[in-house]
Amino acid sequence: MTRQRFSALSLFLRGLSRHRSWQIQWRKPTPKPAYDAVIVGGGGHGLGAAYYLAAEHGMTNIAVLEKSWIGGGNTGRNTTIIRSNYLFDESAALYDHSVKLWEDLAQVLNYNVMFSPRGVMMLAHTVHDMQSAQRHIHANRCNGVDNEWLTPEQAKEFCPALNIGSNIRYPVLGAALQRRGGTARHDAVAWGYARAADALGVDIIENCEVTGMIRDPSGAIAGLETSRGEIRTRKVGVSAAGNTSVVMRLAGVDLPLESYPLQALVSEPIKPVFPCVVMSNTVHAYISQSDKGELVIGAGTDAYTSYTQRGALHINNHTLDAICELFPMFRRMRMLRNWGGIVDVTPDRSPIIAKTPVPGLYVNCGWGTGGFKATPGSAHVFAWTIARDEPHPINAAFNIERFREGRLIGEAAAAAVAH
Amino acid sequence: MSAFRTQTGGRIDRTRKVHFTFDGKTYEGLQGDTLASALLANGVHLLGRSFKYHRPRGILAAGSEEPNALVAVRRDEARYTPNLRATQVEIYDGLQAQSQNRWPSLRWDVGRINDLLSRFFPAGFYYKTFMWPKSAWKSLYEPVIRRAAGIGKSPTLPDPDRYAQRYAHCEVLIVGAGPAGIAAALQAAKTDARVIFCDEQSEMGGSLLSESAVSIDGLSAADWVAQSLVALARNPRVTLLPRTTAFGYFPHNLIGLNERVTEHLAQLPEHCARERLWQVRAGTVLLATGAIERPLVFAGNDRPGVMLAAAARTYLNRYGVRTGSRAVLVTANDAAYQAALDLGAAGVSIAAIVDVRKNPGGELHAAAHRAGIEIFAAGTVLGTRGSLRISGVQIGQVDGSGAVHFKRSIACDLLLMSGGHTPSVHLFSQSRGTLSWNEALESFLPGTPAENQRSIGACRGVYALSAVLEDGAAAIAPQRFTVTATVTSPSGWLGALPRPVDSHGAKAFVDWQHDVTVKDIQLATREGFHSIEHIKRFTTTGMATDQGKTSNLNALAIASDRLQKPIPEIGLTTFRMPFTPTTFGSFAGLSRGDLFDPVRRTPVHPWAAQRGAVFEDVSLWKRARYFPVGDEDMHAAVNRECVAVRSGCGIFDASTLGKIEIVGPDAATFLNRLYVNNWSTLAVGRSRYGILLRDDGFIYDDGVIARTATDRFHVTTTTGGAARVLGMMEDYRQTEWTDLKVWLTSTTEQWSVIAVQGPNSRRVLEGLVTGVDLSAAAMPHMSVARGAIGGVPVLLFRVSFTGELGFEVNVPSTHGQAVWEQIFAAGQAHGITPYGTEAMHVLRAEKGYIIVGQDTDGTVTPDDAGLSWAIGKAKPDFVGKRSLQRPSMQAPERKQLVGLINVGSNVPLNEGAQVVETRAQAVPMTMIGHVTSSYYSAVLGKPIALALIAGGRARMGQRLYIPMPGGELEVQVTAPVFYDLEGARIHA
Amino acid sequence: MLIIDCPYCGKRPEIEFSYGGQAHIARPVQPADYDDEQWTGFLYMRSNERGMRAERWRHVRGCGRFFNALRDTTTDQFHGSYKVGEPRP
Amino acid sequence: MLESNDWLRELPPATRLILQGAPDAFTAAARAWSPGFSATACRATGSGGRNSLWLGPDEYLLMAPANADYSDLQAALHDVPHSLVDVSHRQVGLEVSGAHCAERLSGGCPLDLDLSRFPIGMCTRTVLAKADVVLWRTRSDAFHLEVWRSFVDYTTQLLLEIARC
Repeated sequence: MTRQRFSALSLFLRGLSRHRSWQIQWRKPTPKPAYDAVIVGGGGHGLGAAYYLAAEHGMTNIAVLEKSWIGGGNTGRNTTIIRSNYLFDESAALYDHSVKLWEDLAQVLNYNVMFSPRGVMMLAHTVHDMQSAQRHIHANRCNGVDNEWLTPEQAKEFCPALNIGSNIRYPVLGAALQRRGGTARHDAVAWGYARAADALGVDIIENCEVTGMIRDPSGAIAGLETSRGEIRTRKVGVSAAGNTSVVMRLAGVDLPLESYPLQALVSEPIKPVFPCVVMSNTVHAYISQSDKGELVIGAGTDAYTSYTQRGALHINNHTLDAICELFPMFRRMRMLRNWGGIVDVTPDRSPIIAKTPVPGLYVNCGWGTGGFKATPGSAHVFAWTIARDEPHPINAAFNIERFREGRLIGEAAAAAVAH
Repeated sequence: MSAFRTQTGGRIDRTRKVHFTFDGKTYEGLQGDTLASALLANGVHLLGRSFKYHRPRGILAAGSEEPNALVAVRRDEARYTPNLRATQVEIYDGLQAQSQNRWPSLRWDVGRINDLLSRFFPAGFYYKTFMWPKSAWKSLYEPVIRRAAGIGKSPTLPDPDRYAQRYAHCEVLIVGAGPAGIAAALQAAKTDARVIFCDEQSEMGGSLLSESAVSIDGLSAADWVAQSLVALARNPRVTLLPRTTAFGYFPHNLIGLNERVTEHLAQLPEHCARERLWQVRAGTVLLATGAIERPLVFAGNDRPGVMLAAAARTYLNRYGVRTGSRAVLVTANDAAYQAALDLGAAGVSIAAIVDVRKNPGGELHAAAHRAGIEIFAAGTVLGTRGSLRISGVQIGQVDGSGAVHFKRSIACDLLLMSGGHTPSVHLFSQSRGTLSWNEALESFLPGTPAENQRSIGACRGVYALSAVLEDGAAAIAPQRFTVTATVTSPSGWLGALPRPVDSHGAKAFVDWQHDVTVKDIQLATREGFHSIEHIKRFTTTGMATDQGKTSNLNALAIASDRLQKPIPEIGLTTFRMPFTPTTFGSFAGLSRGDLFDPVRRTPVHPWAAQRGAVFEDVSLWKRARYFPVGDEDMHAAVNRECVAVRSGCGIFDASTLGKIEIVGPDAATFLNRLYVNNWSTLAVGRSRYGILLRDDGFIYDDGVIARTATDRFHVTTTTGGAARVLGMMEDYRQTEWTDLKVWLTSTTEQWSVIAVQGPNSRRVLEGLVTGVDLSAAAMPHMSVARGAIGGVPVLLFRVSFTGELGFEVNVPSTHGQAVWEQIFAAGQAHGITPYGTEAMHVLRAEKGYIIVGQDTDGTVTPDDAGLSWAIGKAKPDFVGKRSLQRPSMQAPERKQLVGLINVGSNVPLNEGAQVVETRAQAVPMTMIGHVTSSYYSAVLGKPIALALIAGGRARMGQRLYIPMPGGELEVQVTAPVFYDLEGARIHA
Repeated sequence: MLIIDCPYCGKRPEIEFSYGGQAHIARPVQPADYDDEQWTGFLYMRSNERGMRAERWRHVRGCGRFFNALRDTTTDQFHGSYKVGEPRP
Repeated sequence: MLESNDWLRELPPATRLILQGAPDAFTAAARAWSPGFSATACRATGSGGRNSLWLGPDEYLLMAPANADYSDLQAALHDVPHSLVDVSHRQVGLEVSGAHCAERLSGGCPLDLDLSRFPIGMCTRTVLAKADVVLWRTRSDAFHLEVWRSFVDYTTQLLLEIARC
């Protein structure tokens, strides 16, 4: 179908006619009996993969199955931080691929995803933090990823709300800044991919839960059983975030994954006061201000695995004591809303984007707390992997075999706590 | 007394006048007023501007559900709080309130232009534009949008106030002190249960505080409340918490309460916490959270002067304030008639009652008739007039065919509305109880609870006062109440009021604060946003600071109507904590500054501090990093300290190292299974450097382990590793090797550890230590002995992390500083010099000793670190051994620890700098490793570095390159030992 | 903050405990006998149940004991706890 | 380091031992250690200035006046596998007393400290805000806290701050 273009002009013209002629952004199709490929999971990663399958690999007879409403999982529940200043070559390549796609995603999708490269600053509070930051900065520079060291004074200049005084438990000793990092509008990513994929003929099917995987006698994927009937297909890409273990078990595939609650919260909206993203691994918190004016705040996962999409009060307390310590002027600000997501975590805290032991079954999972930033890059290489039945060079290392072989991509381990 | 204050009645204290300012103008209120009631008493209805269109906004409600009347309150320069609801702010003498989101003034706001252009800013417009040119998003569009967004302003100074926290436990927690809550509390107080009873308002009593003519058990509502509260207050097992919001319902009946302790006071008591966060663990939770009156959705329903009927009644009966002079009531139920009758009795002219029902009737309807009030049945509102305050309303009527006709315009300065009630199921939903749609009440009601919890009263759709009281009591034990008749009618109206088919233009608001109109929701459904979560996110309805308390159900109903699907199928957005916005500081509590995390200091700390040491944070510890003399910088101090150790003697506080006493007949077996080394061969009185892996094969920790008896080992760990190593050991001991008779005790803080290092160290100690022969023959490197210093028993290690002759004196902590001072005094003759962690790092790097966490990073095996010599080759197993046998763990291209020396430069390399094989590589370069440690070695007179380099040990002598921003540095690969290559000094 | 039933101390608040992951993954007596696939399974493969899960907790800020508990990961409600070495109820 | 007040004080030095072992070790130890060992979890027993605090099913904290001679205990345990470790200097005793003692501790301790739930003689390791402590109720209005040495500053500052606000 022809798709209306979004632009200032179209907005103006349709405004004159009271916006009565806007099209539906994506159709509500009933599932066809068969598709060339099916993506399970209608988050940003899954919808993006469908879009790239259609746009770059010519696979338009495909569907995305979402058990609830699209973009309602971690896509719609995260703190929208985007950066690529990862240590290892494999990670830097993957995340920087993503950042580059973010940079013109709004134009490509004709949907304003509001990518805002406002800078991501990671604070150092100890000598070890500084060593770790320097290692990242050097590695990033050699990989062509921007990342620079700031003194405490420079950090304060970049983020005036930051307390660089010595009156806090862990004074700020400096910061690593990635200027190309920033934030984006999470819902728009899901909707933008959905609308663009739909325009290319992709069926986006909401309220459709996968209940079984159909295998042919050779063991290869032959189709899916769903709450809306059986769907035949030879290729299934699973992109189900926290529920990946559950979906993959339908095909008898065990993965090295555990699902943890991850909480985030926002303050009441205020006028612009916080120009960038600030993260601190030592005191465990990160913060930015949304375009709407809310301070968007997060921290690490809760301690135990859970699918409840909620976490504990004491985790919030720790997150906010860190925020108040770093930004004491926000102590009187108020929490407006807290929520929880389910993040799937691998042993090395790096994702899996790979073929599986089951022919025709592909998986994109294990993003832990960092999946949003990777959305376009991950979706792009996942689509490649599904279409060509082989990994893109960028995701080749993010396979399942690495755990058996001991070739971990230990981003978390590499930030190990010192002596 | 202002014209709008009644002569009598209400719960304010008419003898105590309170002066406050709003936007700089001084007003007078009464003790007991909220900012909203005080301003209304002064005839002020315009309090703020809406978020998107900057429309003038007044006061819609009287409680925490208020979406419009947001103000900032400034107590002093550092005590500025934005976005407070005027309906919840208690006034005090000197309070300064300011309106928000307007420029240059509340009355003349430039942002109003948005309202005029609103046709071009429908829901979600920003997704469709601002994309060209690409660069303009960051430079132009986004800054403009950001400036327009936000409501209040951030505080600008650190908050000087304190916030406290408290854990509490009770058998019964009751949330909400309206009739249901009080009835339940009275019953609970008769049992031996501990009861916590909280309410978000300044006074307990809930809806009864607004009642004028009701009696309970022969008492007026006010007297019944007062008598009940006195009885409850006298009961020592009952804790009454007014001004306390139950903001969150967490698993296993943990409820978060926020108590506002001082905010209503003119004078702040010294030290007193501003707020207290209670974490209450309750046996049973009784939710008596009431119901919220629902606004009606019609064109122009947002003008100042349009108000919920019950709110107007509260302002009148509780605060003695008439909210207008000439009022029209629009209602979908009988109960709201009482507001018209009460206001009429108080002298407000009631111009008309518009009842949206076809055949209204009943007692109050009759009373209104008797009072001569004109009543329009099957009525609707077509629009309102007025700019900064409502001045009139256009009334319509629905005929038998469903068509809507204009009926009349009526002048008024107050428009009351009531669309029925929405039960407050927020906390119930937070607790993960399932909500069920009740068609008769057109409400979501609590269904199956997920916790030991019960909803009572209006929050579960019980409205008649006697029924509410009995419902509350019955949660504990049944009780009858005699109540004079009150009228309740559960009927209401959901969604938009009837309007002519061709009506467009004027806005009918669903979400007041976010300016979401009926048309926005219709646009969302048109564009395919059919789930309520999608509608919410696309239109932002229900996402403002009131979280949709007044708007959610109307939004649902409009979507339901549009999509022709029943409301339960559209879904209900998830209720999330907090119930109302809750101060960050209260979550942080006392965790600030030195209480943010414990500051752990060693017994020698005071000595080091007095000596001018500069400290660094290592996990929770403060460690002396260096001891500057005079105006030395760190490098000068470290150079001096290093030279002193190599040439004479240094003294170092190693107390923070973790220590674990491993005791039992199977202690050696236990260590054999854990550490890579062989411990069976370690003799009593000797020690060995141990390496601990995790089962994934990577280095986890290291440290010297001494055997002090056949069945007893003294294990040391890294400073940061102490707790996690003990935890790992307990895990294996308790869950895997339960057959072993071995026990573990942390002794980290039992011992102060004083390292005395350098060629003179023996001379320093010889005169001090009794009971030990310190000679090289009697006490060789890696031996351990018990002795005493000045009568204090010590455990003496001959051990060295510097490569020099050295000892570590373990002293019972109480005596740590005294023994340190004795050694320091004795060392004066031998040039003893205190050194810190920085010199320690240099000294060990000169010898190639690794620091776990700096030279390793969780991806390094013993072989990578050049430590395979430590592995007990004959052992069948140890933790991590199996992983080391995987092919990739033995690959020759693994990164291995080597030394690097500069070629043609005398500047130390950057730690973390990357290493490449060839010059002038293009980005992305092929990095083969990185510098892990780098220092200037004063003894060697040149920089040294350790690095992890791919296949490093096969590259000895090879030239490699370090690309730096300013150009390439050239280095040469060496063995990771730079000083005393033969290792002779350590055995001196 | 969950309430966790320590088999030794009774019901205590979550912040006294540390989480130990999936229960009943026994370390092989002779890891050398495991092939790479089996060893990977021991090290990394986890059931990650959506529903009832047997998991390990340690009452680290209490009696110090490890024990196992059954918890429904869709509700976070516990359904009993038991000592190390005891079979899953 | 502790400002003077009537409800929080540092207790005098003491002898502290951690005894761990199988049940037979405690049977043997009881012969030389008069308070014996509570079979009930989270309970202390005391006699003659000596106390045994249950810390875990095979772990007790033994306390006696400073510099106590415990060679008789060592002798009694000689033939039984066990671990006896002197931790006298590892930790410091604090006493929180007075009418508000439980309430003040509840500013950082998540346990139910009501006398009916945490009676006299109950003892347990627990949490006080960000520190670990052993909490032992010695009277209806007094708690004995055992705190690792380097956490004493934090614990006392925290309690004083709780009392202040």
